[in-house]
Amino acid sequence: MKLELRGITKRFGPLVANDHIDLVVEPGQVHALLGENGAGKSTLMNVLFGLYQADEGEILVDDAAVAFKGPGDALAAGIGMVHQHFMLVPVFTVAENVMLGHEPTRGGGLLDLDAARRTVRELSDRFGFGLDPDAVVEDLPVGVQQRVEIVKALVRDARVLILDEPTAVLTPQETDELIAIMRELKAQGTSIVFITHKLREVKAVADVITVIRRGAVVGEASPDAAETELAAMMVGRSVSLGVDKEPAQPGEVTFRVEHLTVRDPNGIAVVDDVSFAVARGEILAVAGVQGNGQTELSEAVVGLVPATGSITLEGRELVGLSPHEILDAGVGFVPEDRTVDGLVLDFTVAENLVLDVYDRRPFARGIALDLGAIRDNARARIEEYDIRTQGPSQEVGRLSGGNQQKVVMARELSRPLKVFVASQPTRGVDVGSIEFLHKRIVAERDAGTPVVIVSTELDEVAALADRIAVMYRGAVVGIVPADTPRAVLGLMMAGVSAEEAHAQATETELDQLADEHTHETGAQQ
Amino acid sequence: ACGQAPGDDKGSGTGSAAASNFKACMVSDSGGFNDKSFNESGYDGLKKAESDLGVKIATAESKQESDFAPNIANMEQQNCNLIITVGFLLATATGDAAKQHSDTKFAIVDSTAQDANGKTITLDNVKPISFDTAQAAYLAGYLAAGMTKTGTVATYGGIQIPTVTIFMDGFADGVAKYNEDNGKSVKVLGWDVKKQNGSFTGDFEDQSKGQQLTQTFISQGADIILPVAGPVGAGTLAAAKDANSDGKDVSVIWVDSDGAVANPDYASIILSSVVKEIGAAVEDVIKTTKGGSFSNDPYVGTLENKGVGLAPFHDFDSKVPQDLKDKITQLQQDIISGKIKVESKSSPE
Amino acid sequence: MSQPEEPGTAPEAAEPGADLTGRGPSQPDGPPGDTGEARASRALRDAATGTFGVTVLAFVLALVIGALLIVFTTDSVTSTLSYFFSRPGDFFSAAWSAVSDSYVAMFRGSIINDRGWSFTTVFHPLTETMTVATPLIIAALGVAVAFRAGLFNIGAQGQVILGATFAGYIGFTWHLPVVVHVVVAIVGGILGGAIWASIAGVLRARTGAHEVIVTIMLNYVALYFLAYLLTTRFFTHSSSNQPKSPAVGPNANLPLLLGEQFRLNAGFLVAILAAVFVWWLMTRSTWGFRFRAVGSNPNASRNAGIGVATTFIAVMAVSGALAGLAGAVQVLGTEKSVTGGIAGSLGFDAITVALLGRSKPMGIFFAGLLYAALDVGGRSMEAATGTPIDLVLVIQSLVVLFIAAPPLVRAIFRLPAPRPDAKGAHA
Amino acid sequence: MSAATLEPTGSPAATARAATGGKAWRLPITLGVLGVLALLLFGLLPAGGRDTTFGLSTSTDFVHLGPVTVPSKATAAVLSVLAILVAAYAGWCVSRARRISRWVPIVFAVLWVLAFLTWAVAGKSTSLVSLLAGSIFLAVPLAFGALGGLIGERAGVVNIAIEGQLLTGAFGAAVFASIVSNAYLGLVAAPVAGLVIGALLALFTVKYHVNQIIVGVVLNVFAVGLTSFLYSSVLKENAATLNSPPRLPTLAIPVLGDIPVIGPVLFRQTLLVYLLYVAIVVVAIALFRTRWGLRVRAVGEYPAAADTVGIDVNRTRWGNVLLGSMVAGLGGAFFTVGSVGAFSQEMTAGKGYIALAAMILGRWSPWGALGAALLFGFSDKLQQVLGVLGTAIPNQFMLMLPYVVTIFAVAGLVGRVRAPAADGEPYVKE
Ligand SMILES: Nc1ncnc2c1ncn2[C@@H]1O[C@H](COP(=O)(O)OP(=O)(O)OP(=O)(O)O)[C@@H](O)[C@H]1O
Ligand SMILES: Nc1ncnc2c1ncn2[C@@H]1O[C@H](COP(=O)(O)OP(=O)(O)OP(=O)(O)O)[C@@H](O)[C@H]1O
Ligand SMILES: [Mg+2]
Ligand SMILES: [Mg+2]
Repeated sequence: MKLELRGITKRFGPLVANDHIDLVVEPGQVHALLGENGAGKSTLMNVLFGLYQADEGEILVDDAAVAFKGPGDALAAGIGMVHQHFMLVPVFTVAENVMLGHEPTRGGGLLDLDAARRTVRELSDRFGFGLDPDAVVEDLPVGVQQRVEIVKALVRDARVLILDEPTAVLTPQETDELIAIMRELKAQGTSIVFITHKLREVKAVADVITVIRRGAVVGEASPDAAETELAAMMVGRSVSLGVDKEPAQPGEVTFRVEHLTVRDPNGIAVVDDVSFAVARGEILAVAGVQGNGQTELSEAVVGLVPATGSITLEGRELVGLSPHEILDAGVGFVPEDRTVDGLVLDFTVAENLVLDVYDRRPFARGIALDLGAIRDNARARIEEYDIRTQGPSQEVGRLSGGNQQKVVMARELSRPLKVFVASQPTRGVDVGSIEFLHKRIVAERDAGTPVVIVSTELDEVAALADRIAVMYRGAVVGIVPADTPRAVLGLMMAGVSAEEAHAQATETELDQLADEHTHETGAQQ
Repeated sequence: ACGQAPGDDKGSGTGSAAASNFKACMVSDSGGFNDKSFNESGYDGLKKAESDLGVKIATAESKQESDFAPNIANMEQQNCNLIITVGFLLATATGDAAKQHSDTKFAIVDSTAQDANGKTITLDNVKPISFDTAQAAYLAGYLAAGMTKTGTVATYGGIQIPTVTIFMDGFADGVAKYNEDNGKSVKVLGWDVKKQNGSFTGDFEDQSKGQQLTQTFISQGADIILPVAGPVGAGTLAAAKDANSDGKDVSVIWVDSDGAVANPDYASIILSSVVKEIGAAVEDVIKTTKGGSFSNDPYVGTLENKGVGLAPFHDFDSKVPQDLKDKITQLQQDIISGKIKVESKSSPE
Repeated sequence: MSQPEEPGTAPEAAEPGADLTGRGPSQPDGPPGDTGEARASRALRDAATGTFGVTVLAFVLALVIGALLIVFTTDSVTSTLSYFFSRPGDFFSAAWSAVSDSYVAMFRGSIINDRGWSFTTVFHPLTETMTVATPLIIAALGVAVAFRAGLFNIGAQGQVILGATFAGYIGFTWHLPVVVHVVVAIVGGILGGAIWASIAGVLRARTGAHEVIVTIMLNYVALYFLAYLLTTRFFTHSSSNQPKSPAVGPNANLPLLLGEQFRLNAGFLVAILAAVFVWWLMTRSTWGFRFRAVGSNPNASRNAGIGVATTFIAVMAVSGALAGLAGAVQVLGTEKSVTGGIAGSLGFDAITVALLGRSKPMGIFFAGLLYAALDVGGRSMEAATGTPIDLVLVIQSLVVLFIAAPPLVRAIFRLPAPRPDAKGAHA
Repeated sequence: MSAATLEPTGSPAATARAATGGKAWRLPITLGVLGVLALLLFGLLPAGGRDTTFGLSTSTDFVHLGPVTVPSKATAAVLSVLAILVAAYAGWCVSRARRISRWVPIVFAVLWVLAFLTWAVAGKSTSLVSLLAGSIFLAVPLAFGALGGLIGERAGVVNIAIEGQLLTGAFGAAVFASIVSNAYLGLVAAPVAGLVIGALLALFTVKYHVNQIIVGVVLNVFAVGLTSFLYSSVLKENAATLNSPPRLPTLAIPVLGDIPVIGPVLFRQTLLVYLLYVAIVVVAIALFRTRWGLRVRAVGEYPAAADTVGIDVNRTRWGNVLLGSMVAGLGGAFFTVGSVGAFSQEMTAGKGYIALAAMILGRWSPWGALGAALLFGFSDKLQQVLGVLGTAIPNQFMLMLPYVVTIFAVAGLVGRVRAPAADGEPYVKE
């Protein structure tokens, strides 16, 4: 199916999110959309999918103009979409979410849940997603939710598939699987529009690359172009893709986690006797496949889930304190799911930027807020973090995904911290901003703050970590140096101890082994 | 819709009485004019005055207690000659308004004019109209006790307020009198005169509660029930009828108006009614005021002046034994003559 | 802002005023490059389609429907229908006079009596409206505080009752000096309402019990509790069994503002103060920030160190305190003594007023006045023309519905939609 | 991809967030405390030597069971001990990390209430059949109202207007049944009357995005105004033709109706009550087992997600609001043809708000709504029975009973309930 967008313009009030965008997606083509945060990619796709109505322009399917009144029309026309902000019903099971809208029934409108479960298992097995059809979506970590979202889109056999940052929280292996699937679909004649901030992926799979900046197409690029070149085109300046940081100068150890255990209601330890320590001026990255306890570990640190064991910060015990007291003690925290846990979406940018410091100086005097200080702070953060917003008083829910992430990061990094704990700190953030955020995190380290980064993104782990802790089934398999080969890390993420992993990972079989083991892990958890 | 247009001659009233410039107005309490109780009776009296006496009328239905004072004020604005307020809740508002507008006449049903502290005040332009309902309820109690086959009768109210409990007091006392006279021990469910506590539905709206409460009485053996709860009494009628179709023999004593007339469908189970002639009293005060002989003498409806009374037995006429009828007539005489004193905590002062 | 010159982002100057906390999108300024002419014509269109114009039209619409109801239920009009075809003029003149009589009475009863013969009579209606609006505004502020914190306080009714009970009891039992007495009684009312609402807050915070259930139930409990009190000597101070308390002492009265002729009392000032206070609380204080954050996203609030449970309790307490204050004002201002029906339907009307005012103090203030005007005007309409008060309820509810639905009004009058950036955030 | 052949299992995180451990103990502890209280208050402390008599049948029963007379103190003690055992079983389940069957609280409640009754009726007698039948009777409008409410709320439209729907339903049923002199046709008119309010609710909330609560509250006022107005201007004067409907007859179901105790309680009812049974079952199945239900719930939880899979959010909402209002309207028929016959002003007396609470207490599920309605009906009837048996407690406190019981139920047993996430949120597209 050939898809063409002509002169699409979409305004939000005074903001022109899409400015006369033209785009042609040929059948059997993977068309990558690149653009910095807030460039208007998601908006364009939402227009295409019938979620938004364009103010100007038209959509042509196989050269015939179509009018999509809603996603129903787009679906009927054979368009499928993976949404950047998941469109999953939180209280439904995976199977229910996947079947929603085209449910198998057993006559009389009765749902055929078994058929839906089978479908989920089949697809999930095919991609190595390891999805439990009966798991309730809201209980799943975002990475797993991402997989559900992908399965949901694939199950419909769309002829045009829109993938809006499907890989933001996938592991590299899962990403590779997805790329393989995309190739397969492409071979079958499916057209794909692929949005990502990861240039490696673009280069691996795209046939055509269109770059959007500030709502308008700035040009096309070839997949052969160098990553730096692509990055520069997106951002409009040159970007350095690695993080150049000085080696760590670890100081005194001020943050200790000892025998930390978190149990689920059934008494199963999801964080199992975890111990580690982080020194001032050091970054510890926690790597692992989603769902191996990293989420709970980070939540336990801020007191969001009940835990046993001990967490001490500069000698002060944190276990048993309320989140309020823990944040007060100097813990900076970035939750993995920004829209659910990190932001109040209908608060303004300014308000979100002071969400955990609103009641102290300089933002409050007594119980009176100082709106001027809040606004000034917002201006400064917006400037510093390059948050693309119409202003401090815009609602955060109306920012693009990457910019929302920047708001959370800006908030947490701009108050005095004694330890910084961040889950997926650059989820959905564009390369230019990643560069900046990584620099900021390293600067925080260099200022003498112990830093704990939880990330499924091995690139990020490699870029930031001074040491790497690998988690598997709630336990820390080992803590290894930053320069540990990826293959070894991969083995460890599958539960192999550090020594054994090193031993196994001889130069020759490295890649292959790592691949297989990590996939198993994905399937098992 | 194709009728003939009427001629242009204006003014010749078609009604029975000639139009008058006298304006009688009424303010209800928060029960509203369709409360199947004193507001409605008062309103009926007003309407009757309109058609019988040719007076102009205006009404203000209060939805809540804070409406009272403004509603009376609105009536003032309408230049009413006589403002009738219904219910003891309006006592203070009536007192206040009457003090301010000494040239307007007032009448208040079921109460006297009161000052802010609830003390009765006597004003030249206010006529208190109240009813010693206990007297009639006493007869009803005696009747019920004489008619019960199960030896148990019952009564309940909507909310525990004096205009309700005065019925219940009289009823229970009447039963006690019967027991005393005849050496019987007819039980009264739903009201304990001494403790002033008993069964209530909690409001004057929820008929299903009245129906269930009645059902409870019946299952505890009661066969004559006196509901004092305005429209909620309809629940009692329904429950009684249902019980009768299940083979029981339950009857109801209605209150305020003659129940067999008001509820013709249920005439067969309405033994009698404790009638409170509010309508007549209202009409009467309008008539005398219009005629220029308004007086502020309190009117107290009693058996003697037929302001209260026991309604005819209608369908039950043949079933009530003659000696019981005689006995009740005798009681009535004794009450009128003062030989028997019917007292209730809620009797008008 | 980083790139003010970019076309995609609004220039700094176009940012909305200082309202950092304002909820809705409110960009008064047009896009850059607006010509003066375009601006002018847009302004004209906005006047018709804007909030004020639509409010007026909503009113008109409700009154038209009300007029139809009046026409077809007034005997003097319906009687002309029987010979409509032989003399239609009668019908129209009867209809016109019925409707105009009604609405004129309504206006004269609630705003200004142009037929009045003195200052007192001319302005009396307006002051009545203000008097009736007073407790309504205060209670609605309470409902709104909870609402903006994500809690639905359907129990204003019960809290008003408790507020009135406490304030009344202090008012008629204690004997305190001038000023002190009324202040203490008001504080008592505030406490009464706050305590009552806190029950729901604490249960919500500690056990998760849904506040809608608990507050509905507490309404009834409060009602019966007061009914019980009114049977006790302790409360009525008399052996009479009239369920009515004595009047509050002279020092506990809220002073009249315009003298004996008017019922308007200092409660109205209290209402204004309460509105200012709530505005300050919700937009300018850390408490309000916290309330709103929890209301919007309890998860993120908790992650940001805000005690969600304690916030629930605080919100309900503040909300109930305001409802209690409304009860106090009701007793100390106009009613003087406590009776079983002291709360009337205040608690439920307050919900309507709160939401009609979009949960914002200014909005509530005007919504309260509007609601009260309809109420007061409706009563005088009934008195003057005999239009039953029940019909007034119908008209009242239609006015509220239409005012709350500007797009419907626009659709009916075939008005264009307002510019997207000029649209008021409708509830 | 070949490696992933392993059987997928639930991710550990899945369960970790579901709840926190301490919550699980709440039920056994609450039950245990209540059980011990019962043993003390009803079993051990009261003076002995009194008997309690329970009537088990009505005069028309096919099989006539004689009343049961038991020694009050001993029986109450035994029942309390049994209740404590049930609580202990619940505790055992928790300690073994097993799910507590939903029958546990039900069995406990039955034992506890029986113990209470044995104590309260000591020295007297009362009819169990009347108590239970009365509870159902009082629960009928609540259950219908709650059911109608949840049908709308499951699709994300808050229905505060249940009260108005009940009221117009009652009105419509009375008038129509009067005109045609057929109570059954009243049951046809009631949903249609409810629909009037439902259509307005949908129009304003779904189409015009007006705040759902404001519309609900205002429609209640509207319904009161309209029905009261029509009552006083039309019905009152023409009561004989317009407001004296026949009442629904009681229909005994053959065989079932003859089962002792259960028969007269459940199966000698009016058609309206049988319709309630059917409605509960049908809605429960439709909501949780069918395609329609899945879509409705998706719309109520996350309309945008439903939209992206091609479900027409606003059409679904329209449909559900209309359907819900018809169910609630049907419930309104209870007030007139289902009980006393004639309509009177504001006769629903706030039942719509209680129904709203029942809906929430029942966690937006049909069976839950029924349970909550029954709980309320039972405590209301119980309050009346105890009052009639004679008690020193002032009637005002007795009248509080159903409300207080509900508060205890929600705080002690039910705890946190979760509304459909999009409940109250209009669905607006850019
Ligand atoms: N509903 C909305 N209301 C107002 N502005 C919006 C809305 N949705 C998006 N925007 C704005 O439109 C612009 C484009 O947003 P969009 O989500 O399309 O960006 P994106 O390219 O997908 O960015 P990212 O890479 O961060 O996901 C942003 O400035 C955003 O703030
Ligand atoms: N999302 C939530 N919903 C309901 N209750 C919650 C929630 N989060 C926390 N709580 C409960 O709130 C209570 C106190 O929470 P927390 O410890 O965060 O408050 P705090 O920090 O002590 O209060 P404050 O912020 O006022 O100092 C605890 O009982 C906790 O279980
Ligand atoms: Mg995007
Ligand atoms: Mg806190």
